[in-house]
Amino acid sequence: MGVQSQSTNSRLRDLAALASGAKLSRLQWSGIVAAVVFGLLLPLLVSDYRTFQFTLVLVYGIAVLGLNILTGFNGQFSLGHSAFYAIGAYTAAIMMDQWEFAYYWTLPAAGVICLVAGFLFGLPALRLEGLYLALATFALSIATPQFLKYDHLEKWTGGVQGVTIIKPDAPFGLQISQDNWLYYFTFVVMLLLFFCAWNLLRGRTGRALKAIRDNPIAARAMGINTALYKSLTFGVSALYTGVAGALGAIAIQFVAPDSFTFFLSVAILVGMVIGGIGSIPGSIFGGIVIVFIPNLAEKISQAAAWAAYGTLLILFMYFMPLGIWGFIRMGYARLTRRRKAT
Amino acid sequence: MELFLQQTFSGLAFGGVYACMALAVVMIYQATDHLNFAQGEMAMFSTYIAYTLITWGVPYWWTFLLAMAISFVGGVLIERVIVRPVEGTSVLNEVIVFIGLLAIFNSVAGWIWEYTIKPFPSPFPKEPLFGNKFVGTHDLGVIGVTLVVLFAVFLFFRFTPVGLAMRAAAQDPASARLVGIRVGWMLALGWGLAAAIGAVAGMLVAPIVFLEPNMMGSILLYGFAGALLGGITNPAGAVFGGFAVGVLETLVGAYVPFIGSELKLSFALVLIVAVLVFRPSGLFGFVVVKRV
Amino acid sequence: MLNRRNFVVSAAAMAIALAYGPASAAGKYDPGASDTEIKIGNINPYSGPASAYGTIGKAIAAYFKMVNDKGGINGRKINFISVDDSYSPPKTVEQARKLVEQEKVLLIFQSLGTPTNSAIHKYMNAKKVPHLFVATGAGKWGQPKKYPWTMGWQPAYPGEAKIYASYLLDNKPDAKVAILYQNDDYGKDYLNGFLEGLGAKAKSMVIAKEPYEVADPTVDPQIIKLKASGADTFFNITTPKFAAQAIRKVHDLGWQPLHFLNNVSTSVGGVLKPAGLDKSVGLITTQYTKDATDPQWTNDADMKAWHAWMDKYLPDGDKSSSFNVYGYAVAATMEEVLKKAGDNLTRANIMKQAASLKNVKVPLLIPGVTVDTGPNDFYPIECARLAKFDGAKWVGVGDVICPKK
Amino acid sequence: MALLEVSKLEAFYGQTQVLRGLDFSLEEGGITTILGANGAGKTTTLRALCGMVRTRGEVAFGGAKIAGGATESIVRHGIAHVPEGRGTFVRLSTEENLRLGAYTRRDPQAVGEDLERVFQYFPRLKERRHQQAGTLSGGEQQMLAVGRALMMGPRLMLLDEPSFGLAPNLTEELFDILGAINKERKVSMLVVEQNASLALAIADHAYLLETGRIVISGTAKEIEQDETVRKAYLGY
Repeated sequence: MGVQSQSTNSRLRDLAALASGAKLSRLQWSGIVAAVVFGLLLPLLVSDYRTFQFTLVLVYGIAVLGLNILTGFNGQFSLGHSAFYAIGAYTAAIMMDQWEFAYYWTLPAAGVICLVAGFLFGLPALRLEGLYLALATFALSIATPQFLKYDHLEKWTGGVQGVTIIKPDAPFGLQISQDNWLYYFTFVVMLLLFFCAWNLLRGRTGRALKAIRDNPIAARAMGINTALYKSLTFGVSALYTGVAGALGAIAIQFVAPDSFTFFLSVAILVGMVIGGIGSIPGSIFGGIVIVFIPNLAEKISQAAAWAAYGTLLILFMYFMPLGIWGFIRMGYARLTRRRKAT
Repeated sequence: MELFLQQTFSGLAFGGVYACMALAVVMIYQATDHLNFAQGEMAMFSTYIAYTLITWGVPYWWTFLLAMAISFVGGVLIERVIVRPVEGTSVLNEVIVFIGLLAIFNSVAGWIWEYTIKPFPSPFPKEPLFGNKFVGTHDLGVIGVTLVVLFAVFLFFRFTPVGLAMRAAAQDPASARLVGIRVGWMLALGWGLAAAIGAVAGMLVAPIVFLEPNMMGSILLYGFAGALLGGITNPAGAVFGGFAVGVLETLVGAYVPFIGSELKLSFALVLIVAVLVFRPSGLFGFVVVKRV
Repeated sequence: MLNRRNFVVSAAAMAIALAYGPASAAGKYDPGASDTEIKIGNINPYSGPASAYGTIGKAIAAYFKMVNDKGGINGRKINFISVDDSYSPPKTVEQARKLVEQEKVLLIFQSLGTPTNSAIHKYMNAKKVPHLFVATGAGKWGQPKKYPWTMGWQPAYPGEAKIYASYLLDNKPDAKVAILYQNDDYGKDYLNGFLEGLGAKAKSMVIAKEPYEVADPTVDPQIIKLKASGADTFFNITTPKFAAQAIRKVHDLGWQPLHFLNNVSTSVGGVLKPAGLDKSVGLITTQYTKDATDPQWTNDADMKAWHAWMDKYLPDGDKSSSFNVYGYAVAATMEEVLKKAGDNLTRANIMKQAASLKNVKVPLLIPGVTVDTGPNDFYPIECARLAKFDGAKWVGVGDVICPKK
Repeated sequence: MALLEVSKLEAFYGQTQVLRGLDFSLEEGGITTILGANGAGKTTTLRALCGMVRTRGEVAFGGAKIAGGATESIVRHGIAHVPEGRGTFVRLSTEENLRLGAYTRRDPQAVGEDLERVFQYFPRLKERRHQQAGTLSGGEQQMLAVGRALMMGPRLMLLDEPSFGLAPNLTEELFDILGAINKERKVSMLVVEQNASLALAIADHAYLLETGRIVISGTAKEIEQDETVRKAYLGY
């Protein structure tokens, strides 16, 4: 891949470094404040249906961030994140349906279970790299729906029929719709998770992860316990995706094996790459991509919706090789440079 | 015993199909250093082209050659026109383009040829060879053709300058340019050859599973698994891997009671991953020894 | 904020006005219906691994186009809005909400798939929007008490399975049965219905069952295993591709069981021909629609109309696809319900009309099979006829059978 | 007319300019060396000649204008580049590596003869001809790189730090062989070396590069006598 790719990779890396930079500039602060205010006002401006769609954007955004932590920051591939999403979703569904827990308790449970699952999966995965890791994680995402259907687990999972759950009402007698409440709930969880990720990735841990990604041998020489870091990263990545799964289950009110096929893994991967690899804000664009690109494709051609979808993916890669967030950053950099020049 | 033999032969027959696909996978890997997720759908599309030729009355073996030739040209064009702009950006960008291609081929095939299954002729006689009751003649034919293709690939890579140049270009494009290899065309050539081998795989598979747009999906996956199990850098290893996956999957389904047919795919994949944990380059993979 | 609230209030007022207010001269309307138009929503997998079913959506759209060309229903044009869910339940929820809340359709018709419809089951009933003639044969769509807004159409899978079970109990009580089924809700519905139909004898009669996954490339290993069980009867619960594989493999292994094939895969052109007509002799199935590729219907009036319609409205369509027959027949049922609703196009009235179809002869149903519903009967088609394949066509065996509920 | 004529050659990595207008020429049959500190642009000069970096300016080789062409087209004129880091195809065998050198040649007999000649120069490579090239030692890989360049039947060889990472005795051996190749095969050479005294010993012309510009040029003898060069690069 030669010279060109090296320069692209280093550009990517610079962007990642900027995105998770230790200190935020004034511009970045104002950007974040503006984004949060926009996020808070959004449900007031659109219909319940749109609010529901944006809830899904946030949910998938969290899942994409999970994958981004693993792939973008630590350089490990995964085609298996649908599995962690499914574990999170089923944890929520089973807790709510069988044991009548309140929905908010399911999030920490889903997170912890996925953290453990991800960590355990990360251990053998340590020995695998690149393609082989892709195959192993792929096996995970193929196996998941089969296990969810498995006869002996049917008591909890509902087998092929899945589990239906009830959508929560707004608490404290708030006079807002279920959709709005769920949006705000998800929004707060998302802010929390994004803040944690930013905190985690900007400091020592983040540097260690990136060192492992860019040069594992050197990282080891620097005294970084690469095995522990890589497994833990898998765990944390799974945690994020699992919490997203739980939130997704609550928003959709239904889980079934067919909701968590390999195609979900692909969608999360596509969201990550088009949103922006190795960037925290890019993950939200990833969520937008997952929800809206298929709708756009359908608008272009319903008879061959997948052909339109595929074409869109390819065009994105042509015109935004660094993803939407990379595109925005580059555009901004070019603008300021031009301004300085004049 | 009879059941065991029957299962084993059935596994071998399908293993032949996986092996052929694994070979196509290795081919493109040798030439481009990448796995192409769209390869299965490309093979399916080639098979539809062959199907169309047959309905036009072209004799089977002419169809076979024509389909390979068309696929070769198609593969070269796809690389030159569609994949080229993202070459050398990042692996994930290329993966996304492959996913895009997969979706396009799948959708367009369904759009043109509809989704009802289509019978695809086999060039081999219907009667089982020597009156045996374990394995059909087409199944044997699949194994035979796979081995022939393997041998041809081996000869090509080992003994022709172009084959050598392709391997060099995939391994180290910068150095390859320095000896005058036109790396871009090597990639295109690799795509073309992989597409042609994929077409062979598709035409061998279709008589067994019936032709439809989703025909190759799972077969490509098994092909990947076989290639990785046997060693992605070694065509013979990949062919062995393909056969191994076919037999393994069949026997696990038949003889491991707790797993049964329900979890056999998962189990086979887990087993393969377990093997890879202990032999990260696959069973017969080339271990790259590098002095730093 | 204030503006928005005002807007909400006025929108609500408008909705109330539409529902209860003084109706216009022509009729009573709920959202999605007017003097000139009836909006019908539909969800189908046009993309993704299940996109084969997208054919049904296209066929229905073509049928409504024909209806509109003929002047519509009671003077109103059908506005058929069909959307794609890729057979993914979360997407189905999103799309159903889009149809109901954004497009404001009068009803959702023929949304396809069991998991996908399960995902919107509660939503549709909470919103009180008709969820009509869903495209799945699961047993759970006929619960008028619990889900008064949801109704199936085709014979439920368990019911069909019971027909085979009772045939077996009557004709071959000592059968040793092997079953191949798709490992999902559809396969399990058939399987459970069959076991239920056999009752106490199920344990002794069913000696082998093998599942397969939709992602499997072949079912050959399963067939080999089933044959080895020593069974003399085979119940084949598979979708067309796997059905063709199974029929061929059973024959090639020299196994000659009494072979029941589920209705899903009875198409002569789409399944039996690819598998080999000679290998299909003796298959037993149930039928409720005519098969366009079965030569016995060539001169049938319904079939001629269907061919004319295919030629005009779906010229590129596949005439050997049973989905095109299915789509035509189910759309005709919908047309019938809307006709009967007349100018009272409220959602409640639509459900009332859908639940009072008596002995309605929908085109392409085989003679003797009719659409019947009632306030407590949300299973429109329940009867079917056993048929045996003679190497060229399906030959009816006995009368039309209606399984007991 | 000189074999290689370079005028106003500039080279860039991204936005950064590394060469700032080089003018030099190279006589047929000679050995020329480029000296300079780390980062002066020596390696870049070689890469620029082969079109491996973005350039501006003119390069004529044997009368043909080659600047701006693709690497694979430039080398087909008869320029063999032995790159920094040797560029070994690690998964191929030693012999396959060598045969790749002759990839553009269409005369199997001559290629076969050249292969034997390389084995004469480097008998170690013959011993290891079927071994995976990645398993060769650093010195052997350097020999392989030179051998591969020779297999191209070049008129000009560009050598980038041939002594890098080699033991002193090996280095000497290698330079002897390079000298022999220059004499016997009439191959012109452009050598970039850290080890200036070694390079000057074999070269007949030399250029001194500082931050992308040629600051001194002359015959190897003259340069060796030059005060600044001696202080800065020869260390005596």
